[in-house]
Amino acid sequence: MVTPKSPAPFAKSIRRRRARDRVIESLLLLAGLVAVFTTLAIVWILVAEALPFFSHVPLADFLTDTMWTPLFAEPRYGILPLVAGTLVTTFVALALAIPAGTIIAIYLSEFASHRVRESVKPALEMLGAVPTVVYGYFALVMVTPFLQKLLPGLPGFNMLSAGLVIGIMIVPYVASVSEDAMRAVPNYMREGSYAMGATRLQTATRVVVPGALSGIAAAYILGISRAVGETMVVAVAAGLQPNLTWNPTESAATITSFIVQVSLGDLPHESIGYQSIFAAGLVLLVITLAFNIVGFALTRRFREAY
Amino acid sequence: MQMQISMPVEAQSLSDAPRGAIAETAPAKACASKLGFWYGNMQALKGLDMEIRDKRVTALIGPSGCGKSTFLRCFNRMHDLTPGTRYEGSIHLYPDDIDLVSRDVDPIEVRMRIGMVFQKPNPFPKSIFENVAYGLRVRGMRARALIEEEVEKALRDAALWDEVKDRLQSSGLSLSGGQQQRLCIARALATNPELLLFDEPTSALDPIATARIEELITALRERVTVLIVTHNMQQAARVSDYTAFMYLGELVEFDATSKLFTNPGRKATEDYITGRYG
Amino acid sequence: MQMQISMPVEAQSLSDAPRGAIAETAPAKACASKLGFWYGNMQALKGLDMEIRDKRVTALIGPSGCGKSTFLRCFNRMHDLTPGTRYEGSIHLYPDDIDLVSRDVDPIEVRMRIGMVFQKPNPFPKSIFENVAYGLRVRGMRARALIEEEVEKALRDAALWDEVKDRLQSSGLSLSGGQQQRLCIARALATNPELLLFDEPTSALDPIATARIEELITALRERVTVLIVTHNMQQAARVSDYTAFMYLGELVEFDATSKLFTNPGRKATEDYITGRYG
Amino acid sequence: MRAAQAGVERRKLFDKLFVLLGLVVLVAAFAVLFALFLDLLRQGAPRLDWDFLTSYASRKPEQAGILAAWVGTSLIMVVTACVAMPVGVAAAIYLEEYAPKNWVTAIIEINVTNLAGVPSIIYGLLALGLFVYKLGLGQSILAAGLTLALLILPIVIVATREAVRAVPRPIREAAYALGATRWEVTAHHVLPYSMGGVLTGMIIGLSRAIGETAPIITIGALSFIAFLPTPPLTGEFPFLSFAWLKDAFTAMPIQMFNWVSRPDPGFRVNAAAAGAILLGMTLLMNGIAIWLRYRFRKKINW
Amino acid sequence: RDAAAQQTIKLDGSSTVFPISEAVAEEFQIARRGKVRVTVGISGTGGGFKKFCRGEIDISDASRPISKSEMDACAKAGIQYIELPVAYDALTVAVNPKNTWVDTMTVAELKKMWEPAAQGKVKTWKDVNAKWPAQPLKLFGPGADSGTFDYFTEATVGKSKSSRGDFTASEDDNVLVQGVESDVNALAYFGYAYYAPNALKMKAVKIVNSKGQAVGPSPKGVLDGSYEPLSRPIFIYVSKASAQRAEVKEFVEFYLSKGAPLVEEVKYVPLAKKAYDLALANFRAGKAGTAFGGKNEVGLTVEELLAREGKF
Ligand SMILES: Nc1ncnc2c1ncn2[C@@H]1O[C@H](COP(=O)(O)OP(=O)(O)OP(=O)(O)O)[C@@H](O)[C@H]1O
Ligand SMILES: Nc1ncnc2c1ncn2[C@@H]1O[C@H](COP(=O)(O)OP(=O)(O)OP(=O)(O)O)[C@@H](O)[C@H]1O
Ligand SMILES: [Mg+2]
Ligand SMILES: [Mg+2]
Repeated sequence: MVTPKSPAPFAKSIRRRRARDRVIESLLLLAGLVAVFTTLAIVWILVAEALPFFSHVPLADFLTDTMWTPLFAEPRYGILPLVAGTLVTTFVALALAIPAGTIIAIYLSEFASHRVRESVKPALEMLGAVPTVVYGYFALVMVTPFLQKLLPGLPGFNMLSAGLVIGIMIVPYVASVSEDAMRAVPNYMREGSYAMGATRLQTATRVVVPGALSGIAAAYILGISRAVGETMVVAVAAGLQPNLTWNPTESAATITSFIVQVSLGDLPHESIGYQSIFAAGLVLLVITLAFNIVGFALTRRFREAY
Repeated sequence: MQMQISMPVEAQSLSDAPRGAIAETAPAKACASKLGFWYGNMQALKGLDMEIRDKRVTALIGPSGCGKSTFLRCFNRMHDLTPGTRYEGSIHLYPDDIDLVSRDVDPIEVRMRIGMVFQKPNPFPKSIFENVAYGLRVRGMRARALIEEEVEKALRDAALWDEVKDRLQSSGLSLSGGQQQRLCIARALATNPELLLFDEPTSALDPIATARIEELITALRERVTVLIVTHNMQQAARVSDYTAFMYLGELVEFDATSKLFTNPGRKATEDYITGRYG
Repeated sequence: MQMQISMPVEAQSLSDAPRGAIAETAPAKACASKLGFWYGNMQALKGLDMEIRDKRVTALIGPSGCGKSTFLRCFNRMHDLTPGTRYEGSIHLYPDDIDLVSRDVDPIEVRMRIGMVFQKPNPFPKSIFENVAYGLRVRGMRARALIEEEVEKALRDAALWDEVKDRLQSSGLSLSGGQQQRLCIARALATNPELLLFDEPTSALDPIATARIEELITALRERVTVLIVTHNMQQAARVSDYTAFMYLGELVEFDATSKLFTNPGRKATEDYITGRYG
Repeated sequence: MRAAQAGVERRKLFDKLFVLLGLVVLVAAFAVLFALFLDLLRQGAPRLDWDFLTSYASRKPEQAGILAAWVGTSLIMVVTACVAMPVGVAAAIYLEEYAPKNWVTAIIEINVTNLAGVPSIIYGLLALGLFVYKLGLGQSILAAGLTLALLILPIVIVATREAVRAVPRPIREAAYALGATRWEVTAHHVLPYSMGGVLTGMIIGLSRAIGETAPIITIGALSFIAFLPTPPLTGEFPFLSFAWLKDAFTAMPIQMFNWVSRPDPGFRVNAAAAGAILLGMTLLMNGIAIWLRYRFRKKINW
Repeated sequence: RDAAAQQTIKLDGSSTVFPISEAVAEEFQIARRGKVRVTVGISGTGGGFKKFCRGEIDISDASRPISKSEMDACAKAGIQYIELPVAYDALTVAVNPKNTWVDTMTVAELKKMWEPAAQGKVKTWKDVNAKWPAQPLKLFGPGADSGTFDYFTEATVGKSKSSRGDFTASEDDNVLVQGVESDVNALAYFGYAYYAPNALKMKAVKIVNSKGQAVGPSPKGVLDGSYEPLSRPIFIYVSKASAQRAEVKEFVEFYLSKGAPLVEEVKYVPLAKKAYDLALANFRAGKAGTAFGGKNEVGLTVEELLAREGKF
């Protein structure tokens, strides 16, 4: 007969262990809050530096003027040309990356063997790890001349080749995150479809992709953010000419390329021209945020419960 | 120290054995011979021989891991989706006598003739209508009117029509577990399968839903051959005409249900059905 | 059309009812009263009252989803890990009469006194030795010699020592399913629990492994109070002194096992144990 | 049956066509990577030698090397790893194992997702304003390391969460049932078992950071520096020195960017060689990641 | 550590001046056998002055004179500085070698091409000069953030930063070189250093100076003052406080006395010997302030500059 133990012998150690747990929990929470602090810091820095700019340039001009020449003798402060350049390069990039990334994701998730998937995925991630400067020159020196053969009259600097190269760069993000989402669709869903006599492609497009839609949307959003935020490729290959155009074969400047150009340039840091990069940065942040929010809403909307 | 628990089972007793009688005369729908199956190096089925009679319900029972599901999934080549698996022997499907597990036979063709219902109800995250229409669409059917007609028929056959006819467009996932399982049965029925496989179709359901599915299976005997895996011996006794007892990847005993449960031919079968393990 | 399947069950028959007799005299180890439990808005347990007798095996049976696991997991406050859950009523643990589900009682303290073995064997991916030693280490035991002694004792109690004594350093995952489950039992025993909870401990095991675990549980009665969930009524009959039949979150019937199986007091119990559903 | 037969044939053909399409797209993607790498190797071949790795920058292209750059990059990566790893893992653990479902958690979650999408150049502006000026870290290794750590934090967090989530619930329950506290469960079980995934995520994050140019340019990294940071090991007690954290540095992408924009075409060879080495470094890191993943998967198979 | 080895001279600023400072730093460190460390950064003239006026660096590389706001910032922080021209940069106007119609250009033609009014109007070569063909005119130039842009616009259009906007700009002058190389109709301007190594792949346009002579960019033309108005001095600004330190003093003296061949080596134009001597004298005398008063001027000789009284 073993006598029932009273909890007393443990009491002290339990109290100590629980105290330790609470301390650690707050430390962990603090680490989680780093993300929040970072966001706040970003907003704070951008706003603080952009305020003098906006005290000089009316917000309405900033948002509606169609010329962006903040560094010229007769400055005009319309952000639209930069936004247009950003959106056009992003669009070109996505036009390549979304189909390619999705096809690769479906192929890896539904067709390829386990071994192929496990080795191809990380290898593919290498495409996203190439230094962006390298990509910039790849666009200028290899892609543009090639495109010029297909499209005679294409200028040496254009959003098309910059966008395509950004597209190549973000294919792995789109593919890898979408593939994860497709993998997460439970196998019994696939089995249900196969048992009905569906082929792999039918199962992939009619059951797996709709089931993984929220994850795939997240992948696209990540790809968009990457494309919107890409700097060096456009700085090198798209031409730094703020140009309000929706034609990808023209040259243009994007928000990011403007920022990096000016932050390296010879402008006095107290000048309106220099402060304009923070205003531009703010717009960039708002654009990525907007995409993220739209994505978040879409994800919510399409989330499937199995 | 043996305690006798007497268990009444709703099934035809031996005395008025009409099923047994018909059984002898029913033609074979499928016939497994020397069927072996490997997961990689692990042999899960060891030379099974077994006949499935047309328009009858055949139950597979046996302890967990004995290979019931593995055997069942050979019939619609579900294992083709798992890399590293291998079939041996044959399963002939009649009347046209094709070998279901032969390498030359296309698994998609096989699956188009043989339906399956799974342990956990797995409706697609689509509308109820689209769930049932899925098999038709996959087969390339386009005409809306025709599809609607077939969907309604299938849902009626699955005894689900009255419950869902007013909300065909709501998600299949919005149904209760038992309704979901009947939806899956409707989905399978819509494609008019010759043979219907059930893998423990009621193990995730409550007693009332279970009873409805069992009724349904009994009714299905009129139109389609059924092969059902169950871990519930009472269920096997209630719904099936024939029962096979499997153990460690082998077929230990196969007989008319009434015979197998009352007078098992092998010691292992008896141990199992009397609950000595499982 | 009822077919009578007679099922012999190894358990003490009513006639030589020594267990029943002891049962009456054994003190209570724990006592649930008006125990309710919510998963969010879903009430899974509805005002259960039940006494667990010291040094006895109590079995919980009932159809799938009736709340057996939910009830079991209240005893070691496992639900605290699931957000949005809520307890009601109380479970008193004797002799010191603390309320296990009270907000004021630290769940860690509760879990240090009450062990648990799960449905699927879940050894840590550590060495066999470290698996068993884990509970001791968590309790702050440092002395190597002492730990070694306790580990050996627990492995012996779990009837695993002879099989693993030469490979204590190899991974717990390298064992077979049955050995893994005994390892999990040893792991729980090493901490000297007052009450041991088992949630369908054999449902993933083969017949031989099942038999060994059942023996072990019977032997454990000497030292520890056991509460076991099982879906196998024969198992309940074989290993338990008391059986509780649950249905839809309520306790339908609770009695000495011998009584409950031979002479159930309620229609629902009879329907269930005779296999009408489940 | 006949009609269905024809249908099956067509559907199977689509299947095959898709496989072909998938392969073509994959091969095209790898062809680009391969072409890039080969092109850099071919252009940079004349400078890919030991001297290149052990010389400082110079006005003479044929004498210039990347010693300061690769040492700088390596040290930045050390800082980045040392900051991003604990913070990222801790945040992920908090979100997966601890976080109650409340608005604080929701805000953290939303922020992590958003940060993953914030353009790297914005991190550069943040670093310039916060680390370089407000915190007075100057253009130091510490400032650069912290910047890149913030940049890859979301990557580390997401990878860690995924790895942590892969630890089956029954393992956690077993530990809790033995009386372990939340932290004990995390430290003794969840983290060790998910280390493979955590390290993989870390390395993938680092291989992203190593090639980042824009944020480091905005902090204003040096381009000519002909000495190495203070060695971290010293001859006297306590043998460890952290003076290098405050040292000036240059980094591989900066050096490369600088060379690319120099007038003398000779520097372009250097830039290509540096690019090849940088790409080689990322290839190596990814290789390690694959190997780690493989090792851990083999060791722990649920 | 050896205290002497810790002496570090920090330079930062313009990417235009960078190659010269890098070369000098390299040679200086060799000459001092590594006892003094020199770092040279690139953060643009503006970035350089920002750090300079915060006292974070010793010497600021500048491709333009210090601006009014920067003068204020330095004054507020109590940073005094010595302005020292170190070399000339000859802005080069280049066209594609296959361009057969242009050899020389007048400043008026450049103005017609580049002034803001030209935007959208002057689209072909013919629009500039009726003798030139009616082929599209493709313009390339440095970004509006650069000192080169400021100087070029001031020298041609007559007003700093006054330019048409529809040209392809790049931070990296090699990109401009690429543009001229690949397009017959292209015209670009950039620093002489980018022209010199690529002289075979493009054609430098001779500019008609105020005396009516057409002069191409060359060290000789810059030095004798005939290549105007497109040659400009570039500077370093030395903090007066830092100049008290022996190693900084030594470095600046090295810069001004041994720098000329290095300047030539990196394809800039060194000042005349006399000018370096004058600069050295100004430095030794600690002559602080700028000769420009916060805005750029075109057409000044270095000697004139060095003779001026400094302002703050
Ligand atoms: N994908 C697989 N890979 C390897 N082995 C498998 C796989 N699936 C099942 N097995 C093994 O094959 C054997 C037969 O499994 P099967 O699922 O057919 O059993 P079952 O009779 O259906 O059991 P249950 O009643 O538990 O469903 C088991 O030993 C099982 O571990
Ligand atoms: N985490 C959860 N959240 C919400 N509902 C739950 C959760 N876990 C269980 N339930 C529900 O609570 C009820 C009781 O479940 P429980 O797992 O206790 O049943 P059980 O008797 O153990 O069944 P089984 O024999 O299948 O294990 C079921 O209706 C189940 O769906
Ligand atoms: Mg099964
Ligand atoms: Mg349960």
